[in-house]
Amino acid sequence: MMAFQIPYLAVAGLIIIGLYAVLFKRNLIKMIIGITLIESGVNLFLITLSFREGSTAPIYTSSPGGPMSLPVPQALTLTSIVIGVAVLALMLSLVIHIFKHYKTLDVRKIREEDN
Amino acid sequence: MFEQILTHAPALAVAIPLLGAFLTPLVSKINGKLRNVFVVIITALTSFIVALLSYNILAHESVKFAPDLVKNGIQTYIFGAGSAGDPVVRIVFEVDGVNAFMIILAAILPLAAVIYSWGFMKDETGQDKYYTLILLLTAGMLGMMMTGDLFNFFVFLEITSIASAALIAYRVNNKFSVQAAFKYIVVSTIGALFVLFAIAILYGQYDALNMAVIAKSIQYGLLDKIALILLIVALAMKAGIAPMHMWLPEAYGRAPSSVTVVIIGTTLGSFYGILRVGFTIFGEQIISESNLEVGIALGWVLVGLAILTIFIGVLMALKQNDFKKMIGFAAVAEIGYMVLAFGAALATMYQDSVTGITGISSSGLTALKGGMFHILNDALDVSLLFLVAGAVYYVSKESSLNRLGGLARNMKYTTIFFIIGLVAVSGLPPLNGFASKLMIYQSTYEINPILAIVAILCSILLLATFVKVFYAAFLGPKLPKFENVKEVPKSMLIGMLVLTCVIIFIGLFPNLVVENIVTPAVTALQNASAYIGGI
Amino acid sequence: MNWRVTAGGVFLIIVAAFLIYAALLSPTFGLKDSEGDYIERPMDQHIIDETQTQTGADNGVTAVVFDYRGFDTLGEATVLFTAVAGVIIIFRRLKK
Amino acid sequence: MSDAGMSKIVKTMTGVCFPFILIFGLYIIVHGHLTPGGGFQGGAVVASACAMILIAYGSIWTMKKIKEKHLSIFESLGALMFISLAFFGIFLADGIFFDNFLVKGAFSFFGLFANTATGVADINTAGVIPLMNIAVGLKVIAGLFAIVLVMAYATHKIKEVDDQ
Repeated sequence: MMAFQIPYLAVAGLIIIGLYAVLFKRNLIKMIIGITLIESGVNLFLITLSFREGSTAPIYTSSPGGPMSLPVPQALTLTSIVIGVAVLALMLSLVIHIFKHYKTLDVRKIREEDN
Repeated sequence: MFEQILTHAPALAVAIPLLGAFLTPLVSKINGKLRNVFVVIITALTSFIVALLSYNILAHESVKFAPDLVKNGIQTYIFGAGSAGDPVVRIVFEVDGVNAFMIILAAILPLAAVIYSWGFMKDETGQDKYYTLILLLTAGMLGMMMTGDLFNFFVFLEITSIASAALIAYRVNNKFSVQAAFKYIVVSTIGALFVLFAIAILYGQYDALNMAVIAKSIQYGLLDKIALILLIVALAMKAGIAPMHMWLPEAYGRAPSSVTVVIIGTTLGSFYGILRVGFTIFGEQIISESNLEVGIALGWVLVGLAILTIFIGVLMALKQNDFKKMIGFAAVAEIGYMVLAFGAALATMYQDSVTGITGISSSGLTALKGGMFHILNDALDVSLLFLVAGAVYYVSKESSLNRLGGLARNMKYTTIFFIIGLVAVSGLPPLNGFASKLMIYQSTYEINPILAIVAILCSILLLATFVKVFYAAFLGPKLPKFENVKEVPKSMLIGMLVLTCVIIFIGLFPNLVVENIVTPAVTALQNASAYIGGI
Repeated sequence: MNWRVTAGGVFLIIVAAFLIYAALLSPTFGLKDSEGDYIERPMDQHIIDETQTQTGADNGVTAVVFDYRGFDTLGEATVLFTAVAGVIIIFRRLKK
Repeated sequence: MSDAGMSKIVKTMTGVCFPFILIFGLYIIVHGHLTPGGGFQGGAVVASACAMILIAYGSIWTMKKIKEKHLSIFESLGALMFISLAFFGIFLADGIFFDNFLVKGAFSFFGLFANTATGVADINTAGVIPLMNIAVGLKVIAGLFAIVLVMAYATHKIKEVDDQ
């Protein structure tokens, strides 16, 4: 039972690593990498839910037959990936502007300069 | 005519601002003025449809335009189903009393913001994208407040957070606004990802994304409880409840005022999400016999958080020197009052000794009504104050209170609007803030007098803060650098006037509003089984 | 150890415990129960069975994306549109 | 990456590869309802081809050829096409927003060519789905390329300020 839950544990691991990066890393780019890691974890979770043992992709063109994996989580993952790209683009542009103003990406130095 | 519009109203309310947003870049190629007119028309049309939809749901059976559409107080709209329908597979908009109440907000705030922007944004660059983003924000807010599908809720949540982050950073040459926008997007993205994770957990359990279907089949197992906690914590993060409120004053304070008004709406959209999750999806489980103690404990936790939120908001507002950040902290305190009301209502749950049925006591019911009413009032009052702060910034290009003074002589109307906002937000009679806060004080006093005393004290402190601001910015000696300031352009005055009219109307006829809008919303909020039966 | 690190660490540990717990409780990977039968998934099975007759698409995922959950895709396209508008507004020229 | 672009070898190879990537991306968009893929995926492929050109030739050169304003109009057009396809569903009898109206038999060209076997299907099936794929594809190409272009151009400007 436990051994089959490894993909879910990978999900938990990815999210924890990402959260660690967001909370403890001082570089803004590394924080953004952390957020994308959390997002990959959630996407992996969705796609894991869609898998049926021994199944093929839910596409009828030249399908070999047999059980098909679930289509809805795959569609949700697709949506969530595009949303992730959009958020990433906006965050990176904001970081470019922060760099323009402060000439650094270190959170501590930014905080020092504000005070 | 009305009936045809009403049939598609839930879809149109989201689709028309979206269509407007997609058209705005093309229209602004032609002419800047034409674009402004176009955006105002689109927003007004959206508000009209929303008002019609809301009226049709909340009004009494005999005066409805299309009574057939509303079954049991709920109008459903199944996307792409034709006449066959299969609501379980497709995306469903399910508009009940709570939604009809919330979308009234979403109809008023963007309209005021767009009219206000006409004058406020006159000299800025990038206006076409600005109006596009405002319309997208409106669409996202309306979608969030009407959808009956969990994943759809997540999508609209992301639309609002991306659009707000871009608009908070509108003044890119100010380093603080870029920083505030970055903070906002980090917090809201993490929140939204945890919302998605919780949705995935629920999907994995019940193979459904529809809120009503999940609510019907939910078993309240351990995994469901984890999903519940993740959802509520993540949405509370986005709604600005302490201790996760730090982004809110920054974001509210640094965004252009007209944007802040719409962002207030999206914040309350997240708050609506908490209500929907707590009262509908998990509603029958939380308000049930077996979980009575858990529910009461949850209520007290919420009360504690609310008191913390009010304290932090009021105390930080007292020591703020920046006009808009101060109003931002006041907004945090106001959110605390709403949480206080809902927490108090949960804390009064009891089990009837005769019938064995559990429910919320009568004072809890008053608290629910007060909290619901306060959502509307808070949004209007705080928005009006932000618009006044924006007007002050517009004429003086100053936001620090130390460098302002004597504006009342040259800006008569703005001063009047500020006084109205001040009286309303600090809960003085006769305006709307008093009506809802009185209900909250009354109900919390019956539960525990200390709570009511704390709430009243904080309200008085809030009043003191705003009176201080009034003296600093509007009264006092006329400063030489503000010798030549003029009243703000007419469109900005009209924007403020829209909100003021609604505030005065609610202040004069609170019973009318409570009976016709708030009570149906509270009834719908408690009635999870009707929502489930809507599918 | 300042308070930020401590609070962050506590928060991280709580979330980690939550997630690992959730991972162990999740539906079995591969969706088979202990007897080797598939766990029932009525909504998805309905889509797999009906996608060709209802939408005419051979690709089940595209059928979900554009037909069954088409409104989500409108939202998704809007998110991208929002991001483009946001990036352009952030990098706009500040002077007329 | 210097602003004048990369070496001549890279530029030539980019020119050779670009049409193939373009065709592959368009194939993914158009066959979205039959094979794995769709508007978003194919759009991302084409946009990455455009990003390749941006890297090879530098942002100044690319900005001279195409401005983000034009890309933003293309994106608006794609989004408009998508939402109008959704709106058409309302106007037909008994319709509803996002109705797949072409499948219902009113227009036989894009109708439901019942091919319930697991073989190979025709491209003109699935009603509005292929049209929506094309609309979304257009939108994603323009959108992603606009994002990359604007960010590349802006960072180049920052570098210029630093050098002074």
